[in-house]
Formats: sequence, structure tokens, C-alpha cells
Amino acid sequence: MRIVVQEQPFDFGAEAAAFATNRHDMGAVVTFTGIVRDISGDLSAMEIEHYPGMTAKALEKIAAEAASRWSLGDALVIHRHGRMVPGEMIMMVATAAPHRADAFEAAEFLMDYLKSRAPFWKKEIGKDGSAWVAAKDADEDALTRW
Amino acid sequence: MRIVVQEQPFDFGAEAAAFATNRHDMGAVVTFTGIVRDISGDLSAMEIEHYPGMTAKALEKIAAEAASRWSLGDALVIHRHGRMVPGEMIMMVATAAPHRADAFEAAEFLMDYLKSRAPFWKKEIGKDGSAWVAAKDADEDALTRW
Amino acid sequence: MDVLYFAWVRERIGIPKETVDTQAGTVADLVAELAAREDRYAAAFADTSALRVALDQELSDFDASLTGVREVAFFPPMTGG
Amino acid sequence: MDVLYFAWVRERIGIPKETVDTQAGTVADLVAELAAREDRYAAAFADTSALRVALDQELSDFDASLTGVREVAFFPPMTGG
Repeated sequence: MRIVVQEQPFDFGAEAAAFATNRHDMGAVVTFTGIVRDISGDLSAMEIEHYPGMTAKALEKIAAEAASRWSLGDALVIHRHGRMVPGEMIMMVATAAPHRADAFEAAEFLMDYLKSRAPFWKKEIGKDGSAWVAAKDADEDALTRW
Repeated sequence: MRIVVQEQPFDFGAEAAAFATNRHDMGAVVTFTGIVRDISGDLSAMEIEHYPGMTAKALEKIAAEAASRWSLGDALVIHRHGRMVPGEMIMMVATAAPHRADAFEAAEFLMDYLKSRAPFWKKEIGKDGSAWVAAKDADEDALTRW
Repeated sequence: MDVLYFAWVRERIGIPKETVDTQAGTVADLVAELAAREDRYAAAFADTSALRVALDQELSDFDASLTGVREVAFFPPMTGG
Repeated sequence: MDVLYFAWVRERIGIPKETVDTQAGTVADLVAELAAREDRYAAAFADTSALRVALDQELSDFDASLTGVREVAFFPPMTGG
């Protein structure tokens, strides 16, 4: 299980390939990648603030919880902070499990918890000003299914 | 939407990275990778037979169904046939969507249908003989949730 | 009409494909005709609940009509992914 | 006790961190004490239902005790992923 919090970009292809390689006893690997999305067409950048002392701790707790609930061979979480432009990757998770249902569910669980329980805050920098992204009720509600 | 059926290995990292790159309007990319798994420790190889005339047609139908049900920006299916050893990748799917729930659900839907509705058959070649993999009731049951 | 066999159906019958001259109206009629031929066919078609059928490369049913069909394929439940 | 602010809480109060000398027994007591200081604090803490609190880097509640706590952080609901 590897947890990485960093400012610089990560190499999604290389990370995904390394994660999925030499898994002789794991039939299923799922990855999720979050990308800076420009919905309105006027987003200049996304700035992600985080709470350095708490971030790795919170992610490790979430990953350990996933490992205790599903039959997981391995998990990976990479989350960036700082400034990113549309199209850039913000974060990724990966899960490896003997069976696909476990790999899918654990990845969705990691994402749901990471969205609402890991100390990151997104600010959208537009051409006409900037605004903190509001938490969605749907994201909080998503936690109730686990 | 790209559907690939081939005998040779594919480069999962390169495919995943290419699929997730330059998606300015898609916030979420999910990939699933199926790997030859050696559960008992005596699997020499997996042989996958397919029905060439039907395979691409069946996969396209499944992918089109996914695109009609979810708000998907793109989907990719790569499935191999022929002989593979434990640890080798058998197939992958990838989905890109504005929101993570759509990307996850469409990828799971693709996998469930691909398992039971695309004309591939797996044969396990062990040290003491070979056997066709039996379809699991759970895989057929998985279709009922969609 | 071309008849194709895959996986253990192919292994039991011993050939991947053959051309069959038949007046069978439905898939079930064709199965009955083939099963009556030889033991290897009878063995392959002993339990059609364990089989799937595709007509012109689309999944179909054993009670489907063969009118206009050029290619019939028999195989066990798929196990891809 | 170190008190940290993140995202718009940090922007409203105008500083990311400060050391606070307090006898507050609970998070709510500390919030009342800070809100009474100046308008910028009052604005930041106007609606605590829109805030989250972490004690020594673990998510907690506004009625939690501050006994033994060295670091308190206030921030809006998280929006990572």
C-alpha cells in the first residue's frame, strides 16, 4: 500500500503499469484518475490547498479501512496539491484484488472517502475571479452506502 | 470509442495514459485490467478461444449500450485471445466521464457484460492437464443489476 | 448453412466448423438432427441448458427460427474478461 | 495551542496559523472565544455547520474536549479527489 502526496505531476501510465505488473495472484486491477475539468470553458487553473500534517495520515486511515473491508492485494493513492491547469491529473487511486467486484468496490470506497474525509480544498481560478469549490451533498451522501 | 481484439500483448500503461490525456471536459477516468491469475500455483498458461466473426460485433454492442446509459465521453475495450502465462494481462476497459459515478458504473457494466456476453472462452493449462473455465452463476447474476 | 463449434463443444465434436444441409426449422430441430448423427454429437448436445447459440453472430435461443440464417454457432457460456 | 485555518476560513481570518492562549474546555468554547475577538473571526465562525474541525490532525466535533490537544484546525468541508 503506497500513499503519495506531492505538488509535482505524476506519470499516470507508468504508475498504472507498475501497479498492475507481476500480479500473479490478483485477477483484477482498477484505477481511477481525477482530472481538472473545465466545464464552463473559462477555467484558467485549479489550486489545491491541503493540510500537510493531516493529509498522509487521513489517506493511510482510509486505505487501511479499505484493506480491512475487501480482499485486497494492494492499493495506491497519489494526490497532488498546488496549481494545475485543465486536463492535468489531480490524483489517482489503484486497487488490486483476486476478483473484480472487490477491486471496483474498494476503488469506489477510496474515492468516496477521499472526496469528503481527506483534507484537500479546491479553488477554481477563472478569467473573472476565483472561487472555492463547494462540497456536494451527493459526496457526503455517497459515504452512507459503505 | 475504440474496440480492439488481438492476440499480442497490449501496453496497459501507454493505453491508460493515452486514454486519460487531454480530457479537459472529463473529470473522471476509470480503468479495469484483467490478469491471468494462478490461484493454485500450478497454472502453466491460459488459452483464450474466441469467435472472430462475432467478437468485435458483440463488444461494440456492449460499448454502445454503455454509452447510451451513462454520460460517457469515451470508452475503450481491448481483449486478447490466444495463449498467456500467469501475470499477463488478458484485457482492459477504460471509461471517461464528467463525473466519477458514471465512469465507475459504465466500467462495471462493460465488465459484467463482457464476462457473459462476449464470445471468449478460457482454458486453464495446468501441470496435470487442462480444463475449460466454467461460467460462474455470479457472473450471470451480475447482469441483473443493470 | 455453416455450423461452428467453440470451446468444449468443438473438442467433443472434433471439428471447429462444418457445412450442414438441413431442412430444420428451428435451432432445436437442428440440434436434434445433429445429436442423432453420432455419439460425439449426442455427447456435445446432451444438455442444451449448458449451451448457448448464436445465429449469424448474434446471441439467440434454441426455439429461434433458422429461416434466412447462414451461420449457426454452438458454444458453452462465455467466460471472457 | 496552535490554531490552523484552511481554504476560505484562512482567507477570511487572514492568517494560516496562530498560537492561542486559552482556557476553553471544548471546541465550541474556543470558537466562541475567537468569534468574540474581531469581525473577521466572527465572519469566519458565523455558521459552524459549514465548518469542520480537526484535533491533532484527526477529524472531530465541535463539542469535543480540548484537554491535551496541541493543534486545532478549522476548515470548510473537504473537496479532494
